[in-house]
Amino acid sequence: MNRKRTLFLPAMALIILLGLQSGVNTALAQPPGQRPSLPPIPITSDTTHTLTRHFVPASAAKKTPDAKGFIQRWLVLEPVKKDIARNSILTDSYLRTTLSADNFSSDYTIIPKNGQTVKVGDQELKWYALDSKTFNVNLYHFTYAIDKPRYGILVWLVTVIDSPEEMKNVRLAAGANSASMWWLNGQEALTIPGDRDMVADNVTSQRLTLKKGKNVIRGAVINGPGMANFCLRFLNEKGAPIKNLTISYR
Amino acid sequence: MKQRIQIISTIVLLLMLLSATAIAQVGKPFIHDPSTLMESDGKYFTFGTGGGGLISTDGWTWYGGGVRPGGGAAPDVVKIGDRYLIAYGATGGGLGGGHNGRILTMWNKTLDPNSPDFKYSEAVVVASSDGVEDNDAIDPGLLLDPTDGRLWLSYGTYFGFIRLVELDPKTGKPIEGNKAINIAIDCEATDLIYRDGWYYLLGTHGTCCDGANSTYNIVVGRSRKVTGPYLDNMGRDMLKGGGKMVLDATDRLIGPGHFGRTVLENGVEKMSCHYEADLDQSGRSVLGIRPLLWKDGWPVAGDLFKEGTYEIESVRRGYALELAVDFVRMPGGMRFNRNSDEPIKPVASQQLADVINTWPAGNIPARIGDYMGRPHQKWTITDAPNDTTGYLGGPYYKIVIAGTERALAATADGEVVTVPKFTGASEQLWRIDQLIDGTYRIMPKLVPNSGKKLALVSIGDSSPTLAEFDFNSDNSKWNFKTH
Amino acid sequence: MKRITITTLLAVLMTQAVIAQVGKPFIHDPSTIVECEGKYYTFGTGGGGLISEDGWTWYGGGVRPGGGAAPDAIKIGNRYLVVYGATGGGGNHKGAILTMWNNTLDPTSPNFKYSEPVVVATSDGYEENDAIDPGLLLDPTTGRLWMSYGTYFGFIRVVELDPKTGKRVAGNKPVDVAATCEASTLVYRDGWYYLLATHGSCCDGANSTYNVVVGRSKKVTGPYLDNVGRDMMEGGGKMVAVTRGGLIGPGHFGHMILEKGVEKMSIHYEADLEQAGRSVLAILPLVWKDGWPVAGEKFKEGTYEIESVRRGYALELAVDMARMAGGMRGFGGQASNEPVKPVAAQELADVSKDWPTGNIAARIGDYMFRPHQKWTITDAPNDTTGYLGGPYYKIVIAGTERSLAATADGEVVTVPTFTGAPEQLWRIDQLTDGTYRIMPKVVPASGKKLALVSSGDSTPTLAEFDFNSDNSKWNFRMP
Amino acid sequence: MNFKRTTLLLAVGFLISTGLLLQGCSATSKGKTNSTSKADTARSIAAYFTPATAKPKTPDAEGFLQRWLLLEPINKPNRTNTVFTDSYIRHAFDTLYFSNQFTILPKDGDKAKVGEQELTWHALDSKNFNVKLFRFAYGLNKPVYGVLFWAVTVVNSPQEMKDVRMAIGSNSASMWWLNGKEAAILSGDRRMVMDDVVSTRLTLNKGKNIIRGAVINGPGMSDFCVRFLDEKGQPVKGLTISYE
Repeated sequence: MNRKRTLFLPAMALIILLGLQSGVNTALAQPPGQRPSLPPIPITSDTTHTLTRHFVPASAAKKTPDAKGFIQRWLVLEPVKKDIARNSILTDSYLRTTLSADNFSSDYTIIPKNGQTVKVGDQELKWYALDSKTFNVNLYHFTYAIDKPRYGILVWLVTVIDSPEEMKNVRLAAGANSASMWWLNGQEALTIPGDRDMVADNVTSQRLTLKKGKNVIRGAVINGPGMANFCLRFLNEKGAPIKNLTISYR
Repeated sequence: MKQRIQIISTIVLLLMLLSATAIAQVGKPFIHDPSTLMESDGKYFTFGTGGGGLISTDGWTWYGGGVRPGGGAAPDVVKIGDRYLIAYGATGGGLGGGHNGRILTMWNKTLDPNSPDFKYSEAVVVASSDGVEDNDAIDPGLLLDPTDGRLWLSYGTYFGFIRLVELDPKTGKPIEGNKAINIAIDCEATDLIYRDGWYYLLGTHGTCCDGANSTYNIVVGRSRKVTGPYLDNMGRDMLKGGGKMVLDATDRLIGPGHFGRTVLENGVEKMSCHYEADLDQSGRSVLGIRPLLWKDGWPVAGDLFKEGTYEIESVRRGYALELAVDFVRMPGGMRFNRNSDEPIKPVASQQLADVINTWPAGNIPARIGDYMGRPHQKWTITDAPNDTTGYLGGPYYKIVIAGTERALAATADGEVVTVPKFTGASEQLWRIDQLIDGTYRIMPKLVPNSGKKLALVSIGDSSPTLAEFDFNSDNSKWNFKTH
Repeated sequence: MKRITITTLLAVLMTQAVIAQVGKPFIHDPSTIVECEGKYYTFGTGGGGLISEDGWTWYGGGVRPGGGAAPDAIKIGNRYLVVYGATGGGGNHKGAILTMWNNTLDPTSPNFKYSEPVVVATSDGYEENDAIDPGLLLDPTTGRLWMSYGTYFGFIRVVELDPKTGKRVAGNKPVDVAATCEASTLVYRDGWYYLLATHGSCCDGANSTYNVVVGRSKKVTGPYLDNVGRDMMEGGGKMVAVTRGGLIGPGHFGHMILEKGVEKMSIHYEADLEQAGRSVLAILPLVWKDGWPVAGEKFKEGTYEIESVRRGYALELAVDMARMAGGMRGFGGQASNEPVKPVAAQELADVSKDWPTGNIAARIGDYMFRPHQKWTITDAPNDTTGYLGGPYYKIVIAGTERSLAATADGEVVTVPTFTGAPEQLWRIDQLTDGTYRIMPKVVPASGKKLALVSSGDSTPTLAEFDFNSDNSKWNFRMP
Repeated sequence: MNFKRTTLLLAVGFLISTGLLLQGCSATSKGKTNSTSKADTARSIAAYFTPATAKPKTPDAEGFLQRWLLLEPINKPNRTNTVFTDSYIRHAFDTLYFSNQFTILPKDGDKAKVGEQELTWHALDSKNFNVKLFRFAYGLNKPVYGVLFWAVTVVNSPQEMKDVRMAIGSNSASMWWLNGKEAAILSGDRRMVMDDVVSTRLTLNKGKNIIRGAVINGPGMSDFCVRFLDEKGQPVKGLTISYE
């Protein structure tokens, strides 16, 4: 089991904990007693806030999708703070309302610059151009690395796909934890509502056309408690990954 | 858990209601001993005992009109090259009082009597029984062996042995010097099929021609060699009466017999038979077409699709086809911390009325989501009203969200949506075929502005679309669940 | 259980007969069910656990110290190894998994004493793992002991333990085998390792989306791929169990092999709407289809024909076959313009008056969908006993009280009235191939455990169950 | 398809033929049936049976009993086999057709008087696993349809054998007794299928055990096969069969 619980909800956490203990004690016939103390748990990880552990700052070097077609180069905006107690509130309507309100630009083809700051509400947020070391982009690692809130976040994303030719009937395939929305060249392509796990090809778009040359992908991942990450690739008509693309952040 | 008995009768009643729609074929599908279904000139044909036969333009509505000279009984047909070889018994199996029988074959370039090419060749005798020997030469079944192109004929009745002879696929005549081999007893209306390294001998056991009291049932044995021995699931030789059940009486369709196999494409197979009595059609003998399934290497009759309310499960991931609407929470949340002495009482499940007002009025996309047993995941599937068309073995279906007229529909860009109201348009009509592994294929009758034959496919775990059917991918498969 | 009025909707009707377990089966994250000294045990989150005498009625009373969450248990030799996460998941993802031994799981036994727990895995709150939700596998091919653990917070990991000590094998390094799941466990079968895990959201009552998925690998260390070839490291997983009507949010799979061909799986449902929407223990048959585990069907009360898998004939009363009106309506004699109309099927009242009044033998006959072949199967009234996962059933000819019963000479008959005697109570288990085993609770004057078996195509008897023979298997067919 | 229709039933046959004709097709062009008889029409049972000898006979490899005393068929006109309900055959076999019907252990060539018929017992070994009563009657120039056969054999068991089962197939209905007690009943219009009906658990005495059977058939083929199965469903070994 794993109750996705956030740190900034102490009241709720307390209720859950109390509930757990009282429920356990009465329902499961465990005699009341002290909650056992945890054994010592050694810290073996590098706990410093370091971006380069999971990411490489994006360079001008040519970047292609990985062997399975996943897009690993992204412009990632520092998280917009959101008070979200549970991911199950992330319905389609919630996504639409929130993402149009907490947006840095309603021009979905805009390409921000690495290091640029933008305003979302009264928050001043900075863009990072990053290459993920894994097939997916772990936003939890990202927010930890830049020492920003890890839970209750909305993260905006942009990347630029260079296609050698026009490609019809391709599909954008994404998985995200938790909810997300995706746009291709300004057009809404995908909505992934709910308390989701990041699963490759969890949701696919309708048939789309990649233009010859630059295509702008915009994304937004929103997460309350728990892990936040996403993976994204393009599939051809047969469901196979498209790999003859190049990815840039400009 | 004891007080449920009083409602059992209601359950039974409902189940009967649900099953009352399992009909055989429509039109005037009256026939006995139908030959294996054949497609010719874009139509389906089957011939029966006594001459004549049925024709269908879509495979669902059948009328008389087939022409087969020679009379007698229980023909079979196989297509060899661009010609059709028809075999039939000149006698009727005891009809003439004895067991003196003859089997003849003849060719035709088409089965359509309206075609200028329609002309049967002179029939030639390929097997006979003298009335005394342990065999009655009627009920032929033909197999063109796909592994080596040889042509085999099985024939005979419960009167002695089922026999196997080899014919020349070029002439339809017996191979010179070929001797008949005994391969079974106790059956009649046999047919041979080949699949995946095995030869299967399908035969009909039981009593025919007694209306609703007929005990006809179709059994099978299999062998690595076409000449046998054909053993059943118990290892029993069909020469000693063995046979594993393929199809027997189901509800109001009684006495299936005279198996024929039709392979439509990889993973989609049908079987034809007659039922001695269809209680919904005056208890007359009718043509039956069912899905043919393969289970552990054995053929088993599939189920006719039953109208009802279902959850539609994607085999890819196991999620449910649903409306893309906001998830509406049920009251309450975690009920972890309950006092164990609290009285236990049922909680109402979510009802359509609780959520329908939150749904948009226009088209709503379809998607695939976690099974939640919720109203936006329940689909009522019924034979489409005011539509008489169909496909091999079934009518087109209307698929709507239960309790509404919101209908699943194909779009011109090859996707699926739900439209607020079922209009009967072709893109709202759905073909449902049970596949050989027991799962289902769901296809729109028409993809607007497209000549393509596309099926409902899971392109992502959560995303349905229309794409080419591929039996080798779980993306193309669906299940209907009543949980 | 409660009563439901006839006016209830169809959907409810179809599902209401399916309940999880009875008694007070309230638990979350149940450990794999383990038998000990004739009783069944499962432990849950927060300590404690459930005990059952028969596998059907469950009450609290299990004792597991250490609190925390989501234990698992396994019998190794004559001892039980219990493993649990000291933390509860969430919060800071700092976790520790501990194992401890006991000679018995029965807290009333003088031998009941847990050994000092030892830490076998931890997560430091920073790494991509949360060390809770352990699952144990004693590999039957090698005798090695494996533990999977972790949650959606990072990876599911596999480590090796020493089956003699329950401690981590020295120097063993965790292997990442999956992402985006929790409550994992490993199963071995027929050359494949299966990683069962739970996706979705827990702990949200009827709104929980918990579901059990599986991937498989030829090696215990993976890669575990699903039915579309997707690695569980990428979130892959083929469905094993989902929400069924009012039983919402299955999670925390456990596997039990009772004997060859008879397997069960344990889970909890996040909410059983029949039981106040609480989290309950459930036991389902486990079916293997094309090499994949699938949750079987909990037997549903109803009226069925009982089909012998041997030949495909139907279990029936040995009474005279009563003809329906009319005979051949075949291919001759009728003008094809005769109006087509339905014909009534044979009803019980048409034939039951001709049946003998005393015991009537059971036999197996051609399927005819006639009243002497229709059996109504219900949870036996006034009987609270059961077996692992189900209650005993009463099997009567539909519309009558004529009841199927075992006899002292190991045969089956029907008796005119159901009395509730144990030889009239039947255990029904779905087998791993999807067919069913049917067994009387008791064979009178016999200690033998016999099942309903086809001794001939047309003859039923009671004999030892043999999964390798179609004689021992039955199907329930609905009209 | 195959109508089981006897020549006793010309009227029905006519109706059926007419029916086919009415449907607009010449169904049975009987006159055209000119295939020549390949089988030996000089009737004999030699192709199917040999006279039983005093030499001990064991069951065949699968345990089938191939040595029987068979009584020539008793006329029992039946136009269809669907009348063979349990009640019908119980009554049909309760009827006394000849003296000592349920106790007699006849000798080869013994006669039995049944109404007007004088019938002979034949001690025979079947060349097949089953006993083809149709061929027995046909070969002896006796009626083949609408008939009732009696069969008796003696099984010698080297020791008492408990929990054995008698496994029978017959066409059509039949009833069987072991040492005077009813062992099995096969009702309805049946095909002969090995192990179709299996008795409850029986005991074979050490030494002689008398098996008696009666098979009734209207139209169509008539035959039976019998063997003993052990508790595991395997054929019982070690038996010998005699007819005295």
